[in-house]
Formats: sequence, structure tokens, C-alpha cells
Amino acid sequence: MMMLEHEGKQLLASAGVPVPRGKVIHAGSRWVEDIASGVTAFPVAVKAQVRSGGRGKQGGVRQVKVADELPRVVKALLDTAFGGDKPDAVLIEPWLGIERESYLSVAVDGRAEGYVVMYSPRGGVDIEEGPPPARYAVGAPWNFRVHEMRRVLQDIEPDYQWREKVIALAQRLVRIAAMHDCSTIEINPLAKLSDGALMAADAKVVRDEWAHFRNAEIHGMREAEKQRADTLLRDSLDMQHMYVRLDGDIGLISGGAGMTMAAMDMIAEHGGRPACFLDCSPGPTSTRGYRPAFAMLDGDPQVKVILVSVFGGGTQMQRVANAMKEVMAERKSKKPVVFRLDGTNVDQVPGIFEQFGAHNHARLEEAVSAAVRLAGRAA
Amino acid sequence: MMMLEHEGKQLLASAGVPVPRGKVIHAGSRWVEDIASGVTAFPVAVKAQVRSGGRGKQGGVRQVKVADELPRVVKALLDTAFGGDKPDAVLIEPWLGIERESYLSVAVDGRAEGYVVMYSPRGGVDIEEGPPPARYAVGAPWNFRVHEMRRVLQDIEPDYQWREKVIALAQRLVRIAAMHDCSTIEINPLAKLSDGALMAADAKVVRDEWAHFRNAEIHGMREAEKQRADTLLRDSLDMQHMYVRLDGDIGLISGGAGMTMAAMDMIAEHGGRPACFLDCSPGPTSTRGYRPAFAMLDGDPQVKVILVSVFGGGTQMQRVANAMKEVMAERKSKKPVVFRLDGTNVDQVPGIFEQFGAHNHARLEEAVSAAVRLAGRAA
Amino acid sequence: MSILLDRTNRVLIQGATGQMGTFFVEDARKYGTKIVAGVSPGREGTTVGGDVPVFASVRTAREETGADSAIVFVPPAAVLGATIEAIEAGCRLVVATADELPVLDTIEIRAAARANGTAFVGPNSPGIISPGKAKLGFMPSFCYKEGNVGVISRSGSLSYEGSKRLTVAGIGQSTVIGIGGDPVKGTTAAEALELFHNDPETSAVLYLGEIGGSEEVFVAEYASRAGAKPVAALIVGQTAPPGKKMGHAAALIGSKAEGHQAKIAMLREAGVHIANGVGEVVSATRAALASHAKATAAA
Amino acid sequence: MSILLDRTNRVLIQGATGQMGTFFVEDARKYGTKIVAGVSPGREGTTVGGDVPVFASVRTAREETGADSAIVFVPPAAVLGATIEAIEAGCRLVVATADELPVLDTIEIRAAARANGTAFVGPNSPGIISPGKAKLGFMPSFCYKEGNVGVISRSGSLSYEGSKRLTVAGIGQSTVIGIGGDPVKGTTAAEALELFHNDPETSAVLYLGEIGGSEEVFVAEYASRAGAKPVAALIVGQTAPPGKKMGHAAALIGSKAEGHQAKIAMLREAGVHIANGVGEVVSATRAALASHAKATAAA
Repeated sequence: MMMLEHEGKQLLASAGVPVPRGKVIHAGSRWVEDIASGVTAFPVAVKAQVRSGGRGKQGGVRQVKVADELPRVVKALLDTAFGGDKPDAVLIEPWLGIERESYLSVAVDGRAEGYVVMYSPRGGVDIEEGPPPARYAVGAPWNFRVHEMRRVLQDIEPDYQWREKVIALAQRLVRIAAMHDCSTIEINPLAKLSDGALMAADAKVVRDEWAHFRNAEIHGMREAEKQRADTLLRDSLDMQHMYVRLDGDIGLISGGAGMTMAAMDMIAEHGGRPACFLDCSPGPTSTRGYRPAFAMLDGDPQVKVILVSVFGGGTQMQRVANAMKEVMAERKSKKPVVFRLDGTNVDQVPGIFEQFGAHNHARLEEAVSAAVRLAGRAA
Repeated sequence: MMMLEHEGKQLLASAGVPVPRGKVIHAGSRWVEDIASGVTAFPVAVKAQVRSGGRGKQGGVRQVKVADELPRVVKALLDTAFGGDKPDAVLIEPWLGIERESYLSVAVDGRAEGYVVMYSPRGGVDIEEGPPPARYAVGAPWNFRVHEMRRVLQDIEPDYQWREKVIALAQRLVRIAAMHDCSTIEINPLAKLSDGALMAADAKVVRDEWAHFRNAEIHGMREAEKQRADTLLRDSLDMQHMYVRLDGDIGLISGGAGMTMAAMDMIAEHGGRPACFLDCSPGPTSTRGYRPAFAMLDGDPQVKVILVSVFGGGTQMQRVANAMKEVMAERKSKKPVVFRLDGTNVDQVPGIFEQFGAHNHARLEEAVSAAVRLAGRAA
Repeated sequence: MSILLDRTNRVLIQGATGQMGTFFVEDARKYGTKIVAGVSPGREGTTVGGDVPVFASVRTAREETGADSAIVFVPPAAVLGATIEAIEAGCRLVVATADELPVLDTIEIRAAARANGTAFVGPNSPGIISPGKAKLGFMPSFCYKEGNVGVISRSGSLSYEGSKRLTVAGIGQSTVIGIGGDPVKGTTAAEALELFHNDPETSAVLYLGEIGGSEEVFVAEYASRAGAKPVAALIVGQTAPPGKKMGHAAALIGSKAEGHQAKIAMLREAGVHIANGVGEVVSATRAALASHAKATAAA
Repeated sequence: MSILLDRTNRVLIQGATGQMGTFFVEDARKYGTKIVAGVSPGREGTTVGGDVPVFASVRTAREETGADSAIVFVPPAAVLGATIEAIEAGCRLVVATADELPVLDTIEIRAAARANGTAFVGPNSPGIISPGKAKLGFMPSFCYKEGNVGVISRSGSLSYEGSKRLTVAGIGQSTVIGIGGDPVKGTTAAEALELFHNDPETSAVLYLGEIGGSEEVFVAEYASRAGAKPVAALIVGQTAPPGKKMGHAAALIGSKAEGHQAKIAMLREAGVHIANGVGEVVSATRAALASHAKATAAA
């Protein structure tokens, strides 16, 4: 779960990382008075607080030189959509006198068996175009070694005073990541100010949602994420479903991330387009679990047909079949539903399906092909 | 540095430890309105927020059963001194239906080479009277083992469901201690509520002040501690001096904790009484460093004579002597000063002392004896 | 033969008395798995599945029953403690199927497993099965058949689907291992490949991967190695949009290299037999087996 | 002989180019300490103290100069990294004098030192001196004289005072080790006692302790042991109030057992020769030496 820039910076500051002293203006707050009272030194940077990347290239960061201009710019940014969403807030910071921009990040990495630190002497919005950053594979957080990272940076960062500051910061960031269950902390740019001091000019912090049981902030972020969703989706998220909206018309209710993607791919192969990635396997395999999934897809005008594709191990198929029977009985929508259940106790499925006149396709290909056909007919 | 109960509980809550939902009323706030608006369910516990122990036995926790009584009790507690100080605040919490009180703490311990967890099946205010708690020596925080602690508790805690909850909490507390640089987290009582749930009914959390560079909260606590001190002491604390007020009349300016205590003990042996423990060694050994120490003791009516006792290694004595010369020249107070400097470059001291007519005692016994004599004469 | 799991493993179950533990005891024993002990602190002295004794600690369970492998069914917050107990008590194989485990906990468990020479499979994985011998996980038994293809999968249900397709086509499996959908894994694809490489019964490997992460780099590295066994691979997520987490924490395209196209190109370059979609799993595996037969004939 | 430090130690200085490093190079060399290298990343290629070469890493310094012992003069936030570098590069002795070190960092350093078999002295300590041979710390050289009393001190300046008193009285020291004023120590009193126990040159030990903590439990345990060398002890803080931190993080009476009276009673019970105040350090040490002479004569 990605934190907004100002939230991430607050977390970093709490652990002693230098960040600019900023002021947050939330969308919908009485911002004009706030601005007038709070900002005295100019120029300032006004930064849209959004969860999607590429803000800088989309004009989401503006320089404001005089107080009079500030309200107009704040209003304009709060009214602009970035990556589909309007900002939750803007962050106003003193415009930094940056002498140099570097890049530093700490992230969870499978190859490193834990954390990896990445550093590039040149940061900024075009970081992806340049040579890949230097990589220090830390592994478990207590394995961070100042001297190992120094060896990694030896040849790529000639300014040794800066290098030492970067290493000390990397050590701090790895500690923060472990303490606060962050899977990524990216500082880009990491600014060298004119006095040589180091400052996190931007911050992208991603938290590990599964640490919600030991971190009240992460718990709160999960709740807030649900609150941001519309009612139908929220009910589905409450069932632990994993949902990603796509732009097709076949509503896919599936179990397991890999099988869901396999089904998506097969839909495309058959000339159809999935309306979503909706993995229901983490939640209850009962009526209670599937009800909100159907409610959401039934209520989505984009969805023309629903494909239920579940291949269960621990999930027992007679339970899923019984849940389907109940949901189908309750359901008002006339959208066609195609089933393909397989896995543990699948032999009990036909008997249950017979009771409500449903057909269980034996193979995924058949089910996908039927769904694509039905979607085409509905168009 | 000890946190107030409500601060400690907030820290614990942020890491997922169950604490009562409390309401804090700071001394000097418009508390009557606050109370009226915030507390609806009775009875409540009203708890004085103080840094000294033994609050419970001193009547610092009161039960209030009806809303009308609340303002009077809050006011009374805020006006009562505990261990010499009035509370900064009171904490109002729902009165818990406690089925059982246990004791759980995590603390830094030299013998354990790190952290130790202590648990007693019976907690509460009389914990020190009972048998010593069971001890699980964890060591480095990443060495906490659920199964090791289970073995420690096996014979002393027969309720296995409660035991498992306690172990999970201990694991959480060790993690919190390491994450947030706490040297002690003590939960007493650790309450078992009537529904079997576990709750931290009280919390004593001590932070490691030397982690101030990587923890903004600790940094803030240090600053707040200085702010609570009077101006003269604050200047001394700003020089990193370590000060403990005592009830005697010999103001002791010393270097090094062990030597300071040795001098205190020797003063007592000679029939005198030290006015303070004041270790100036961590700060600058310059005029700038010693000036506030003299200012404080000169300004303290309790102090009749000042004894300067420094035995320096890295601290070079000619520098200390020169600082003394300057401070003595500036000083307005007529309180007598007795010197005993020894250590690196002590051979240069007599020459410097000659310049302002001071005498450097060769042995601590002589200096102490002179100081005690002068204090007696001043009385 | 097979990897990590065969008829000799003596299995203990942590969290044996819960719903999942109870289901597993019955299902796995039916398959032939030797379940010798349960571990449930506080429930020691009882039994599960009729006659499997329950102990207070892994150490006692090992001492009393000779258990040498563990499967963990406890809530996410308790997985760290339970797996490390099994690892430090000297189990040679520890399987944790749990999802929703903080990645930091996986990092700690993996470090402990490494330090103790334990094979750790999981988390967020269906477990491991050596068809015809034993299973440590929830996979539906009827999907598998003993044979000579090693299967490695980042996804649970996809491994059932893939294995069933092989089985139906008459292609058996030596071992099917679910390495899990999290970014840090108890057993990586590289480690699983190495185990299959050294298993005489395995002739070829089927790798079921997905977009996101860098696990497939290992697969390509292995496949390019001289003397490597032939590898077939399916990478799902061709239609997944970049920057979105597709269920698994690791299934997120964070850079071009983590996308479907780049992975397929890299694997093809390394000589891996590519399945375009789950429908081609059998044909790609057949091709791998054929190339193994050719290599064996030539040798 | 002596413990941990003698004429053979080849010393490198981390943070060699700072003010403390520069002072130390001059002072310690004057005393006979073999300073062979400095380590200051970014300043490699320069020298300190005229001719001591500076390197970018401990590893290089060791390779180039055969350095085997390190003393660390870096700011508190950098101590963890610097000491662990020295430990993992294979130094046999690492001294960190720094105070204001978070206790968690000490815990980590101690764990690393243990894992690597390194002796770690500090933090919040004046260091270690083996009179007449070498010093690794800031103690004023004139206070010491070669001899057969091992001194262990929780406090820096108190160790200067105590040692000087011994020296003036004609009693020399084998080694004087400052174990530091923090609750967790690189070398504990127990470990220092063990080293002195095995040092043939040491006839008796003077322990300079204080109120707070449990270090003195070790001292009593050692003194009660059959065949232990005689121990004299001073515990300062008789007049310290309970519940207040007396400068050192560990000097805080948290329970009765940590008070002056309880410690003295425990030590006396164990047969330790007690000094009542710093003025009796010499007489208590004399008593310990006399009891050693008696024991030796009897043997």
C-alpha cells in the first residue's frame, strides 16, 4: 500500500531523516485561509499528493514565487486528475536550492532474500532512462553493513563526504523499512543542498499490508483504502477479495492469482476481454463470500457475462457449488454466468448444479469459449 | 527517559497492543468542557500522569462512577503532588472488568546481553513483595523464540490459552523495544478481561535517550525535559551535563560518573553532604562548558561551597585549568571554590592556577576535607 | 526418487487441532503421508485424526515420534514463531502454506532455515507433493500421477491445473513444489531447479511462473547452463496491466523486465520450451521431454 | 603477561583523522603502542601522526599492515558500522570508547563480536592499558605502572584515580580494563575476570564498581569459586539516591539488590576484600595480594 508523499515523509522524519518542512492542504479543507496563514517564505513547491507515478512529468509539481499566486495554483492542482484520480491533498514546501540530485531506495527483493539498497549518483524524473542504479543486496535487515555498501559505492560515487552521508541514510532506511514494515522506500531525488546537507526531496513509501496486525498505521491505511472504494467494491474487499479493474466485458470470478491470470490470458486468446481480476480465494468460500463479488459485477454496466473459474485444493468444490446455488437463487440480474469448477471433491458438483440447472464445464477452454461467445452476443 | 503512561500506551497501541481507549486531560487545558464532551460511559478510572513510581499506593488512581463527580476528581488529582511533582495530565479510561492481573515486562539487561522478558502470573501494585517473576533471557532482539518463552512459562502459568496470548505479546514487546529504542516496557497489571481478552491496563515505557539521532520522538522528549528544567539547569543540560539534585550543601562539579560518586561518598565520609551529582565530562571542557555549571550552583541558595574534582584522560587538565581561570574572573558569587584537578597534563595546572591565586589539591581527600570545612564554616 | 519429500518423511503438524490441521491429517494420510505427530501447546496428551499424538513442542514431538518434517497451520501472526521452532528443532523440511504473512517474517524464517540447513517451502504456497509417495499441502490428490517431470509453481491453483493437464495426458510428475506468490520465498525457483537437476528421476522441469519479480531470471540462468535438464515454462499475466498487484504480492509489473514479453523473450533465448497459455502446458512439456530423450540418446 | 593487549598488538585507528584520533596517535605511540594504520574512508592515501598510512577500509588496512586490533573514534551514530567492520574483518581486539551509544547498537556489536570470536571493549569506556606495554584508550599514562594486579572498572576517571593510587603505593598493574558504564558491555566483568584468572602474571584483581545493574553478581560468583584469585573491590554510590541515573546508564538503583549495601554484603560474603571509599583502594588491594601470597606459599 503506497503512502502519499507527505505521509511517507512524516514517517521518514520520525526516524530522523531530513525532509523539507512542508504544509499539507487537504482537498475540501478551507484551504484559502490555511494558505494565507501558513506560508510566508517564497518561492515554494506545490506538489499534488497522488498514489500514481509520473506526477512530475504530468505537471503535478509547480513552483510558486509570490503569495498571491498560491491559491490559484493549489486550486488548479486539486482539480486536476493524475493517473485517473484527483489528488487527496497538495503539499507546499520551500523550493529547495538543490545542487545535485541522486537516487536512493530500499526495497524487498527476492534475489536478495530480503532488502536491497539501490543508489544512483544521478536521480530525478528520468532515472529509468539512465544506467541501472548500483545494487547492494542486504538480505535480512540486520545484515546491513556500512563497509559493504561503501565497497559497492566506491567506484560510482567519487565525492566521499556525500558517499558517507548516503551510506548513513541507507542504513537508516533499512532500519525504518524493517521497523515499520515497508516493502519500498524510494527517495528520488535525494537532494544535495547548497550547504552540502542531504535532504529527501521526494519520498515513495510502500507498506506491507500483511503487517496490519502489528502496525496501527497500516491497519488504518487498509481501512481508508476500503473507505475510498465504492460500496459494492467495499463489500467485496471486506471478504478479502483481490480486485483489479480492467477494461473488458467478461466479469471473472476466480480463485488463486495464477489461475485468475491464466483465465484472463485465455479470454484474450479467445478474442474476449476480461472486465477484472477478481481473486476470491483468500475469503470464505461460502455464500457470504461470493455474494458481494456477484453484486459488484452484476452492478457494473461494463460487465456482460460472468465467468466463475475455481480450481480448489483446500477450497472444497461441493461448498463452492452450494454457495453458487444459493447466490443464483437470490440474484436479480439476468447476466449469464458460465461455470468451471475443478479440484477437491469436484465429483459432487454435478449433483448440486443439477438442482438449479447449471452446467459445469470440465475444461477451462470450454468455459472461456462459452463466456466469450455470450459476451459477443450481448454486445 | 520515562514516558508518561498515556504516551507509552499510545506507542504500544501503534504497534497493535490492546490498551484501553483513554482520554487525556492536560493540566491547564480547558478541562471542564473537555470532560463534559468526551466521557459518556461510567465508571471510569482517573489516573494521574506522573513519571515517579508508586502512584497507585499514593491515591493517584481514582474510580469515578457518575459524570457529576468527574470534574472534582480531575481537579483534585491535577492539584496533588506525587513524588514531588504535580501531574502533567490525567488519563481517563473506562473502568476495566479485570478477571485477573498478571505482570509482563521487557527490559535491557546486562546479564542477558540484551533484552530480558519477565512474567509473573500475579501482577499489580504489590509485585515487588511476591516471588520474583520468571525470566527469559532473550539477548539480541532477533533471538526471541516463542518456543523458548513457552518453556520458561510452562510450569508457572497453567492456563495455556492465556499463556499463548502472553507469549505473543512478549514477542510484540521485544520488537517494539528494539524498533523504538525502549530500554524498558513494563505492563503491570497486564489485565485479563472477563471475555478472556488481554489488555495493557498500565504501561511504563522508558526510552533510550542516546537514540535521539534516529528517533524524532526521543529527540522531542529530550527537548521537553530541558524545557521542564529551570533556566539555569537548562543551560547546564545544554552542555550535556548530567545533573541529579541532592539535599546537601557542597556543590560538586566533577568529571566522570564513577569519580563523581566516589567524591560524593568521600564527602559523606568526611561528615559533609553533597548538594548534587554534576558530571560535566560529556560536554566541552572549556569556559563555555563550565560557565553554566557554576552559574547554576552559584544561583542555588542551598550550595555553600563548590568542589571541582576532575581526573581527566582525554580531558586535558591545562584546558580545564584555563577554563577555571576565565570562569573565576567572570564570576560574581563569593562562594568559596575548592579545586582538585588530576590527569593528563596536570603538571601544567599549578602555573595556570598561580595566575589567579587558586590552589590545586593533590589528593581528593584534601580537597574534600577543605570543602567540608568551608561548608561547616559557612553554616 | 523425488525432491525434499518421499515415503520416508515423518511429518508433524503444527496447529494440528485447528480446522485446516484436522482436514489435512485425514486427506494427507489417505494419500500415504506418514503423519506421526501434532504440536499444539496446551493440547498435549490429546490426539488428532484418531490416533496421532499431540505434543506441546516440536522438540518433544521429534523426540517421541522421530518426526523430521513439519507443516504449519497457524494464523499469520504465529507463523514466524512456529516455523522457527520447527527449524531450530532440526526438522529437515518445513512447509508453511499461510498467505498474508508479513514479508519481514519470511525474511527471518528464510535466514533461520539457511542457518540450520532446513528446506523451507512457502509461504503463500499450496505446499509440496511427490505423487504416489506423500503430500504436504492442500493440493487435490487426483490431479497428480507419479512420473519424471518436476513442476515448480509460483501459484497454487495454477499448479493444480497444470499438473492435472499433465496427468490427463499421461505425463507423471516426480515432485510438484509450490514456491509461493510472495517476493521472498522459502525455496526459490533457483533452489528448486538445483534439486530437480540432482534428482535422477526427474527428466524435465515444468515452470509455472507469472509477471512481476525476478524469479524467471533464475530459470533462464539454469536453462542456459551446460548439461541442464530441459525446461518448459508458462508465464501467466500477459493481459495484466503494469503497476497493479495481481493478487500475489510479487505479481506486479514494476519495470519492463518484469513484464510478460520480456520474460518470455529471456526464457526463449535461454532455450526454454514456452507454453503460450495454459492450453499449451502439455505440448511444451512434451517438447522438453523429447529434447531430454534426444540428449540421453546422444550421450 | 597481561590480558588482550601487549607489545604484539598491531593497532589500526578508525576515524583516525579526527581530533581524538590525532591526539591518540601521538599519545599512544609515545607509550609504545604499535600504531600501524588509520582507516578513514575517502582519506585513503594520506597519513596521520606523520607516517601512519590511512586506508579506505579495515580489510585493506589489515592486508597492507598486518593490523590486528582496532580502536574506534567516530561519532555515536557511526560506531555500529565501524566496530562491526573491524570485527568482521577479523580484528582480535576492538575498542570503542564512545559514550552516548544506543544500547541496541551495543547489543548488535556484542553479538557480532561473539559470533566472530573478537574481544570487544566498551562502549562508554576509557579503553584498556597494559602498563609498560601498550595502551588503547585515553587514560593518563603516568597513573600506571607494570605489575601483577588486574584492574576492572565500570568508570573511566575512577580507574585513573584507583590505578594512580596503586602506582603511587608501589603496586603495579598487569592490565587495566574499562568495561564501561552502560548496561550491556562488550566485555563483562565476568569475562574480564576469566581472562585475569588465566593470566599467569596477574596475582589479584581490583574491581571498581558502582551501584545499579547486576555486574557485581559476576564478581561475587567468581570470588566464591574454588581456586579463584583474590579480589578487592570498591563500589561507589553509597550516597546515591534510588531511582536516579547517576551519569552512567547502568548506575541506577532499580531494586534493593542494586543498591550499595546489598552489593557490599554479597561481595563480602563471597570473600572479596572491600574498600570503603576510594581512600581504601590500596589497603584492600594489599590485603588481596597478601591472601594470594599466602595461598601460593601454602600450595
